[in-house]
Amino acid sequence: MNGLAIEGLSKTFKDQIVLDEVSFDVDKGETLVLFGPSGAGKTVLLRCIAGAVDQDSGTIWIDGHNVTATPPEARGVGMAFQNFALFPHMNAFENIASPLRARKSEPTKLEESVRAIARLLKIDHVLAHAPRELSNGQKQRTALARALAAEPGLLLLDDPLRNVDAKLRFEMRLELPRLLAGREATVIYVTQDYKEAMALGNRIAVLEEGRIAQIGTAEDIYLSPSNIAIAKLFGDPVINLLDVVPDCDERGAFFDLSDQRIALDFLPEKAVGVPCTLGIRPEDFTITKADVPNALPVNIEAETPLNEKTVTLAVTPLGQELLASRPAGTAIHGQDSAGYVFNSRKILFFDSKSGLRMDNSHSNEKRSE
Amino acid sequence: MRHHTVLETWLRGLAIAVIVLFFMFPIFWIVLMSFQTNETILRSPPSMAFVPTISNYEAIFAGRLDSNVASMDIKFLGNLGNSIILSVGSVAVALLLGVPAAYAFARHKFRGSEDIAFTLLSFRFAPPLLVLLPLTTYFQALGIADTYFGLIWVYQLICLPLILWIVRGYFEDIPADIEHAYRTAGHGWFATFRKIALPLAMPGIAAAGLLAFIFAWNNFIFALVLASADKQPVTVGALAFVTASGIQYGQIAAAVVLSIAPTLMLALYAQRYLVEGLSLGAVKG
Amino acid sequence: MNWGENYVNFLSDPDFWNTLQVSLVYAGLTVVLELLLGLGMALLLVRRTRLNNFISVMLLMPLMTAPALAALMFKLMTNPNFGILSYFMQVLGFENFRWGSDPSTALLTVLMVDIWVYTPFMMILLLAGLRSLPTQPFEAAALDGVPRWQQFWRITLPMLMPYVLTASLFRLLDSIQQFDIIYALTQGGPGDTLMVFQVEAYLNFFQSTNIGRSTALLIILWAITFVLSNLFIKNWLRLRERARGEI
Amino acid sequence: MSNVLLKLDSVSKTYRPLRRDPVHAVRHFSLDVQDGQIVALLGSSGCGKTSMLRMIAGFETVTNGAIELKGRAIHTLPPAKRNVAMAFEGYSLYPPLTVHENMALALKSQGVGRVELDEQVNSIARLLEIENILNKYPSSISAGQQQRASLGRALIRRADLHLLDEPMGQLEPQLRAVLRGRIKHFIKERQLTAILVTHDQTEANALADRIAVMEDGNLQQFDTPETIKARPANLFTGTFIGEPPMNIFHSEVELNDQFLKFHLGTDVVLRFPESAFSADLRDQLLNVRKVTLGVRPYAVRLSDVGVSAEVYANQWLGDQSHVAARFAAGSVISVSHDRVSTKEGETVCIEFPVTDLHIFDTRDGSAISHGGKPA
Repeated sequence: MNGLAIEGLSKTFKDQIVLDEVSFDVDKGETLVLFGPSGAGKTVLLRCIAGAVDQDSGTIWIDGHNVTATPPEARGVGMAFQNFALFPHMNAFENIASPLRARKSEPTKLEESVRAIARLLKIDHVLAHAPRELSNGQKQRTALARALAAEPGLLLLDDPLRNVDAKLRFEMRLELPRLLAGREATVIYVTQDYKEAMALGNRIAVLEEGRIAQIGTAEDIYLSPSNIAIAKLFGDPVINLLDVVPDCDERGAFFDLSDQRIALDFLPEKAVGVPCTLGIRPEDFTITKADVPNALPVNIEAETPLNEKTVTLAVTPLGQELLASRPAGTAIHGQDSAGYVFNSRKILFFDSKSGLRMDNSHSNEKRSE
Repeated sequence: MRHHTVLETWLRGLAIAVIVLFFMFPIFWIVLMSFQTNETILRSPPSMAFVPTISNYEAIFAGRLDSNVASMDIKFLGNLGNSIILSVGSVAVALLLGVPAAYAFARHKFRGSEDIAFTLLSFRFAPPLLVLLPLTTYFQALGIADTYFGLIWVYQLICLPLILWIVRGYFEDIPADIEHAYRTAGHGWFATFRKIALPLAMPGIAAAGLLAFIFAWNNFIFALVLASADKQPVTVGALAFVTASGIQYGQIAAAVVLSIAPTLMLALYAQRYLVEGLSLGAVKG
Repeated sequence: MNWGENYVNFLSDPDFWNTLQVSLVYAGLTVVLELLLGLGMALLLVRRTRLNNFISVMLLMPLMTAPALAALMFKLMTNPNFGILSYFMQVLGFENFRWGSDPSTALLTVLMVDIWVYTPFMMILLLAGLRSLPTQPFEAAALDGVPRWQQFWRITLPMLMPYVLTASLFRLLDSIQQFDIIYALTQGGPGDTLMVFQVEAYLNFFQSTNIGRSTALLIILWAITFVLSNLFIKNWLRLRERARGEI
Repeated sequence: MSNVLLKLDSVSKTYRPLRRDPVHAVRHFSLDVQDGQIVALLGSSGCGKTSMLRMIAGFETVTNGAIELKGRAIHTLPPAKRNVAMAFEGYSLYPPLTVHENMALALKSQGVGRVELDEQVNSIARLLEIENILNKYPSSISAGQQQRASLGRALIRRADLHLLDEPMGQLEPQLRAVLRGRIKHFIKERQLTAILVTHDQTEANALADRIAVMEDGNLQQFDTPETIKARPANLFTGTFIGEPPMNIFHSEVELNDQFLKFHLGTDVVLRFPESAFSADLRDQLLNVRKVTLGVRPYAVRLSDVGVSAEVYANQWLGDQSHVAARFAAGSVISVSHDRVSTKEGETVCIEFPVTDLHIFDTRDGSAISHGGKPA
């Protein structure tokens, strides 16, 4: 049985299509991350599931029940909001207790449950505080506690870490999976942060302009994004894109950059002679000396030390900016003039016209005889 | 940090002084008058030196006006009572009808809801007499002419749009997510209205109620057209009182003071709500 | 009787044209004067000092006074026998200044009462508007060395425009229908100097029992307010949309 | 030798709210900014960096101390007389004016001619990629565009000092990366001096020549980005800079069997050969005894030797893995650039290399050593 099933969900606001025939299933106990740029329709989709927004068409099943016409209070979901949406006139305890009160929970049991969940989230010392007296981190935990309090079968989390500081966000990212796993709830998690998406989701559904552009595990999406836009959404620094026309001759597959021939030991058949966009992740570039065979000739423009890695900005003779990243603390050879080498098996080939990734599975490896 | 020249500071001070004088003086003067006898009032040149007397107020509360010519009964206290009944009653009815309607307008956007809200607002802009004159006939037919019920009904023309407009603004300011959160927590829409929307909009409801009370109290034309002598509020009563009492200027002043005192007191007491209500009523929407 | 007769008669009725003229002049003057005065006062009181807050609260009082009673107060103040204002005029050398009972000064008198009652309304709205303006653009202007008059005309006033327009709209619509002050002070007189629409309609209905003419007058008044309010609301919506970034 | 352009001399700011305790937003803050330098004020919200900036601009009075710009004391002058330009965090664009007019207003009131004005506005607009919105009003453009317009309005001015308050917080990550480079280039090319206020260490690292780390109104460290990262002056800077944050353990030092032993709680002991530390440093450590150890997550290694711990999260982020593990002395985070296959619940061994060990005095948080060398 699915924890959640969505079929053909559409929603239009003022002539603008926000959701366009969205369909997907989520297994019971699975965490599905809804990921996409702002305005992709993530939040509206979540609200449709919660019943806070009425869809124009489509069907929603929760735990096998069709809830399309069920009012929000009867859908049995818990939801945490991006801006917390705490009840300002109730203290933290009453906020967390509100789903239990709705279920007419017995007073001693209610008190017990609230305190238990508060302890788990380390907010048991602020239960008597009003929301305005809580720090952002405490507000976020209170909102989460409220969503969890009635142990709903379906948990909707709308970018719950968005408005907390970086440190707490990092801590929560590590802690959340354990917390959720212990409750056996199906979780729909909305975020705009690709790291959160990769870290938290059993699967990720990438939304683009109201449509599901790709759905799969973090690995599927990072290593085989279905189009350029998705490839650009995952990874920091962003993936390098290089427009070339790869070809194949008796010496093997290659493309020309300026007047340099760069050999490829792998090329999808469909890409031969076709304008392609190569997607190369910064971490897949290795910086070498300029005269290393088969290296992309580049001039190094800038080195930016980030925290755990150093990012190098280099420019090809054609003026394309390419970023390479390497673990912090490692040195590079050479000065301004250098070369980028890469493993062509890690290159993503996109059709320049459609932006779609070319399928690697039917690829035909070309080698020099 | 602001940087002003000395001359500028002086000119600002002077301007403020003139403004305060112009707007405060009439109230000050009428209060002064109400504590004087006709003799001191009629002195020329006028002087601030006099022995204050409360005889004017005594006469009004006693309901008897003694002049050197004759003595007559006055029922100004009755007017005060009418004002209270009409204003309180009108506000109560307007709140009862207006608050749920405001919530509906704020939360349930349907085709034309904006137009309906504007139409209701435009009642405020229709000439009152245009509505009142036909009503005189209908009220007679319905048998509610010259009853408190009928008057309170008509007063809704001022109170209801005001409350609707202001309270709607407050409801719209409550983040919809807070209500969504309460509903997904398992509470029905009515519980959400009662436990979330109402308490959070309370300042707005107070502001609107207060403003509606003052507008009802200060209304003149409705009662002038529709109310007979024994249902008249102070605004109409005071005018009649002037005609009736002739040259008893002290008593007239005292009557005016008694009539404006409630709204002024209320205004001073709850000025914050009031300013908020006024600004919202006019600017938001 | 032909139902349109009342309207046709208006064309050749000097009383009607007088009413129209008086109403428009009255409304125009009150709105312009109260707007300028209210804006000036709001600018004077815009800083949130204790004194300024106290003064703006005190200035609420005229607004909370029933207009009919305010008129009564001014009637007492302009009484030729003991009125303090009459006395001031005497001191200033105007021996027989008769305020509301003289056709040449009647308009001035009711204007004064209207200004007294309603300027605080303008002031409060504009003050709320001024105080709700973001402070940061003005910091930027100060840092950029933008002269103060230029700040006012190019930044402050345009940002305040939605408030100015709504405040003016509310006042204009109230003012063209003015009844309380004029009726309580002069009942439309002396002569027909202050015979505005609603007063004329009221007197026609109750004194002359000319119900048809009374209704026709009110319908015309309603048409005027309808046109005015639509004009304003359209402008207002446009401004509001710009303020919300929808254009 | 370069010249000191801006001198902050023991500047303090105290707010005194009615009926509440005074708030010391900035305490005795001293700093010299050289001509042509970009200095970042870095700190979390409420650390006083914005108060400092507003004092330089003239929107807040200085409670104590002096601010000198080009050798003249400016802290008593009105903002208009300071010749300082600022990009505001809240953009603070003039709502009634178009983006073009916003950027042109200051120059216009200085009497710059129309042709030159348009030229300058267009060139800045090109730099910031806002040429297409020059005729729009601030309310009709996105937050990111407003922020760039505000930045443009500040950069277009020829001021002695440019203040940039979180100038890129609203931009899309990709655009931000590009603009950082361009803006730095622009500032350097025109030899402008700029103070950048930010809470984002990446931005400070990328743009600034020197970073001033602030906390609770105090200056914690003022140095180049590299030095701040490699040699944090105290525990605050050490934990504040770096993402994920530095792992921290309180410990007691003991010398025993030619090993320097750090007791983490009762059960865990980290042992390093005595020779990894100089004799002076050893003596100092033994003397202080209670020290706080800091290890950056990417220096923590999962290996066969070391302290054993139970993994509670392993998150793969494409080009790195974050592994969090619990052991008797707390939890530790390790960042690895390769994909780590360890599962949750597994036991692993954690190694803390001495070359990446930061040691702080537990009492006052001051740094004692970095990588075995004295601080």
